[in-house]
Amino acid sequence: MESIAFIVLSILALASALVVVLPVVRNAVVCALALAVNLICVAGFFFLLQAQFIGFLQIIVYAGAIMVLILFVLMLLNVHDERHLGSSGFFQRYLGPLLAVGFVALLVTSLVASLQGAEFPRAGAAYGTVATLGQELFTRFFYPFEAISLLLVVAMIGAVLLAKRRL
Amino acid sequence: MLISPVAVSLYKVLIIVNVLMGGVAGMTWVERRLSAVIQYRLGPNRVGPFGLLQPIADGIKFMMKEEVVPAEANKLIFTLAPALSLVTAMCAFSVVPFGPTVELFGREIALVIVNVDGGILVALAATSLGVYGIVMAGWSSNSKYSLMGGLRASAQMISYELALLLSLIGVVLVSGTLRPVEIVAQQAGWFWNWNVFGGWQLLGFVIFVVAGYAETNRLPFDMPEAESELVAGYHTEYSAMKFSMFFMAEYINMITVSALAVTLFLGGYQLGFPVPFSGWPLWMLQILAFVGKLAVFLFVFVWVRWTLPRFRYDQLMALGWKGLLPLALANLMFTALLVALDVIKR
Amino acid sequence: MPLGPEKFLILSAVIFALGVLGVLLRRGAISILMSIELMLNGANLAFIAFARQFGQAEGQIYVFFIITLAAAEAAVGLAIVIALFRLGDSTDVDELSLLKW
Amino acid sequence: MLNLIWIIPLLPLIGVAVNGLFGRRMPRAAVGVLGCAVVLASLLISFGAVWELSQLPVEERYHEVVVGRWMSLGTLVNQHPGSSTVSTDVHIDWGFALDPLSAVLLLVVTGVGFLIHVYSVGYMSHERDLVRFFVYLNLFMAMMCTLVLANNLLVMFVGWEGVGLCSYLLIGFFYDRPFDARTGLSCADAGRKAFIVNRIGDFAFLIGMLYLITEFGTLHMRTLAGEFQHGAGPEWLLSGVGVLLFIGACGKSAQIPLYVWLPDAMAGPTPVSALIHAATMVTAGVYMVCRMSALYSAAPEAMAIVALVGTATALFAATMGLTATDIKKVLAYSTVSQLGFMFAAAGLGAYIAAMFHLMTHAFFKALLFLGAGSVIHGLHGEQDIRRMGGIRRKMPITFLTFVIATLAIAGIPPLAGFFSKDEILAAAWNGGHRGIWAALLCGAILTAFYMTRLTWLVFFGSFRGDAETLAKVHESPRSMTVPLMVLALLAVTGGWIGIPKVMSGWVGGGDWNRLHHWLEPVVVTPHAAAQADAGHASGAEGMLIVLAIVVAVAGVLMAATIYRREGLAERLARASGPVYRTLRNLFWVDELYDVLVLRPFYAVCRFFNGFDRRVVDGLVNASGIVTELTGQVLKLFQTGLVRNYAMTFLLGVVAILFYLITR
Repeated sequence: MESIAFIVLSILALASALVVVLPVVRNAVVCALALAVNLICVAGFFFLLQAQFIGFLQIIVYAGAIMVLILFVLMLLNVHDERHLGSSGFFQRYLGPLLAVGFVALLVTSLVASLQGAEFPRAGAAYGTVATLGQELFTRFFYPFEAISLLLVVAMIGAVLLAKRRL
Repeated sequence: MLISPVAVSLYKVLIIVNVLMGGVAGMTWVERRLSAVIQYRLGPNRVGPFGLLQPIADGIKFMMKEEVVPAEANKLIFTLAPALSLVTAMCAFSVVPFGPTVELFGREIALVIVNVDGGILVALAATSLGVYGIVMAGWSSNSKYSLMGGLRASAQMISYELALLLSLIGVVLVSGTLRPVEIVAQQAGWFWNWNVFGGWQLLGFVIFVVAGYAETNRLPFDMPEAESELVAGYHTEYSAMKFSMFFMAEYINMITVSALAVTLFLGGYQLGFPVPFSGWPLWMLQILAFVGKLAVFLFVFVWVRWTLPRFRYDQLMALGWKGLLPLALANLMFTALLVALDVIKR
Repeated sequence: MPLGPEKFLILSAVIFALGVLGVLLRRGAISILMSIELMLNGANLAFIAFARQFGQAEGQIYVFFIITLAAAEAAVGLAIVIALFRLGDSTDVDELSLLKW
Repeated sequence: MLNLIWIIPLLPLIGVAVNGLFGRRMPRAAVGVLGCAVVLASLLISFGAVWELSQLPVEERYHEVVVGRWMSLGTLVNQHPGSSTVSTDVHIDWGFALDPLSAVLLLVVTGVGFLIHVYSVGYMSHERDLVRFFVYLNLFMAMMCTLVLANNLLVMFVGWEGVGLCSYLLIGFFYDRPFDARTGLSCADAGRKAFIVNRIGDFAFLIGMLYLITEFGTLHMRTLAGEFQHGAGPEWLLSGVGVLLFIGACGKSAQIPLYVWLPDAMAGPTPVSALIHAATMVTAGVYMVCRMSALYSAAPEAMAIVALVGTATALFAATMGLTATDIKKVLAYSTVSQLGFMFAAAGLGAYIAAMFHLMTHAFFKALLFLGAGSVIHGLHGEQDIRRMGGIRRKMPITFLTFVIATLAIAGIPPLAGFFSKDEILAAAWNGGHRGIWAALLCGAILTAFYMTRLTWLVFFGSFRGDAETLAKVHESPRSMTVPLMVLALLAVTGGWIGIPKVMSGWVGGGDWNRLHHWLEPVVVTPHAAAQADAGHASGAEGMLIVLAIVVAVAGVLMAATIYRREGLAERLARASGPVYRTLRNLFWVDELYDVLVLRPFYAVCRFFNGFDRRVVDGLVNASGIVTELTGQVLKLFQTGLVRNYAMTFLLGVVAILFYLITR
């Protein structure tokens, strides 16, 4: 059951990621929608990994807010076509994929070497629940939490300053 | 096999989907009849007694109509959009408990489809994904009216989702859990145990309802489909069954928001007063209570639609960001204070 | 086929690498932003997988922070893109090469 | 009151703060009143504290107030050869202590200080920068009290440096005026000279302190004294530290070879000369040596050096005083000479005599300076004694008090100077140091001579300036004459607390040497001096006293005889020829320093200037050029294209990953 879900989700995730990335698809809105699919797939992985709360968060915040924002801007600027943009630079086009493949190859070899055949241990009942995470977040990670909320405020003000025509 | 847990879940899904569809059909009739009452006219009364068969006639009409797809539209997305709208609308209902755990066929069956940790989040996730249907529809139609509608819808839904979420957190604070089942269970007994009274969540309730209206794109917040400005907003280019799916999605959203409001603030299926009996008469009564509360909400939805005028777009945004959001924050802080001071016992 | 960390990590590496490729190959500023989100997702997946493997909440907390960070990043990034678009009527990053020498 | 001693240094600081911040917006009178009031408050608290101290039994006369921890310096581990390892927790407190020794100086400082503050109100009344003057003066009082009351050497050093700073500020008070025609110094230069010469001494002081703290782990003076008395610490260290501290004292107290700044310090306003450069600050060196009497008593070599330098200074400065023509410079050389007397006494182990002379000197030298100031004030700024004379009738109070002070410093009984100077001479004789005794006796004759010369030239004979100035000569205002009178009283009676046993025996009294008994428990006298003191024959002492009186009277009469006759002094000067020229030019010491120190220093500076410009700057410029060239090459990589950067980034990541995995 879980493996089937994993296989289906991986195929979906990889396919949507390819749509986002490959310059074959020149339509930015399609890319954004593909990215949304990818985000939801990743949320699915989170559910598989019993991180329900983070999964919901991924959908609500990432897919539901951030991606909608991106879509909104795409539609606002109406730059749904990248056709007029010429091909990318020489280095990026040829060396880039090579390096990316090298990156994956390096990681995969090391991961396979060290983790092959490992299985997930049984998770405790409290693992990944809202209560557990909240407990951690408001005790051990309290200062980072406050810092990140400050960051959000700063980002919000900065975004308004940047994007607004007249203040 | 027929009553294995998976099968039982499937039965529940089937029942709920059908009930929801039926509810939508009923709602269309109710809406038309009620609007007629409000506007001093008769409304549909030819098909069947009191026009009760009108929805079926409408359904047949939608299915028989020609599907028109604009030539420059993005076909895939254009087709996916209404389906997505409908599916997300229904998903949100899955965490709403419409009754207590009952004894049926010798096993315990919880009258809720999914009961997971963080259940409210499921509803929120589904709602937040609902934006995509509208955005996709608006964009893929390749029409300026649709695009404007889609833009407005996404901005509006993101803005009001904040207030919605924050008003929910008040309830979560009071009950200390994200599971709707437990939230409802805590509101048992007399009606002053309901969160709206016992949890001091009257303000949160009002914010939730207002934001809910905005989330469902109903009047007075129906900017995305403002007929006089945008023809029909994001579904201008839609016709036939695709159009009807948007239509159904809207009504299901109404039902879901109402159900959530009932569940979280008004005690869900709880009767509001103790009764001396238990067993099947009780849970039957409780399901009826749930449906009754829902009906009141839906009635108000319709009432409001045919009574209030539409906001201007900037007023709508101002209300969301400058009115509801600060109010929701204030409500949250107030609630947190009450909980911290043990005024509200959990 | 029992699930192990290995598959998730490989998947996360691939998603991350695809994000990197997107940054390198795409020219639209918003597309690059989206590719960055993809990279973040790859990293998030790895975090969650490790958290599951070691049964600790830290990984999930980090992902929580990363998601918040991504929200901030998207907000500021999109604001910059809008400002740039107003300036040059384009989101092509290759045209934004004024700050050299 | 004893617990309030920490307030004594703090009170003048209030004056500093208020006058410094708001003084320019306050009425001038208020500035002066506030400046005096804070010092008066300090004086009253000092009186109270000393009174309480004197009521305690002798062995308990030590009171310490620790305000707070200043610094913690960790743990000092000392490996003593042959014994176990000792670790001490090293820390320094803001601590103040009152004991009989500091009580003497405290009373002198606050008392004379207060009188001089009052005097300043009148003397500086026409000065534009009155506020600045009082701020500096109050700051000086605060620092001086810190120095006196410090319970450890570092806090003392704070006061030590603080008074040095105030001295610098006040010498250069008239920073825009020229000062000395011969050397071409301006007032600001004089201040700088004082400051720099003092730096040399302070540096030695600091090194001495560092030696002490690394050896003993504390700078607390009482603790240190205990250690010294128990024979702790190697002898070379004690001698070395003694010499180093004494070099510090030389700088502060203007002893050979660091005395050159004091005559030039006369560039400051006269009250400053009286307070800082005669009565209090310059005696800080003597005070410090007496404070550290335990150290010096354990280091005979250091003591010998102190005694020799003191004696030499006493004689040498006195000769320079013979020919000076500036009224304040005569007094300045006199001060140097008298300080030499004090150091000679301290070096001989007669710490009590040193402190005694310090105290009486503070009275009569302050009086002399204030009298000189009064004369200068009356003559509208004239300082050259060759253009004075015969003004005794026009300034009767000044004249009278000045004469009293002159007789006191000359050593005529029963004035203050007689007793203290006699005690020093007796100590030299009894210690068996006949050479020192003879030198000091010569110094005493010279002192009597040049002081009489000064008095005669200023107040007797006929006026040698122009008639216009003469017409305007007037007695000083009340605020100036009253301090003069008070100080004159002190100059007369100040010595009576230390009347030697022998003399009281002559008139049938008991032991009237109060000061001796007061200070005895505090100072540590070396064995030799103690024995000499105990075993001295009263017959010899009586002879000495008579001799001292004879010498003083002879000096006075000699000067009076020479300067009564017009032209005799000039003829004598011409007859002595080179001797006179040598004295007149102050042994060419300033010129000697110029050749020995300044010229080589400037040469080295010129060399380093060139080195800095060519080599160092060249290196800096070369690094700049290299950087620029590198940048010219590297800028080619800065394409401004974001994706190029991302590409490079990825390259780096893959490389690092490769390294990490294949390592």
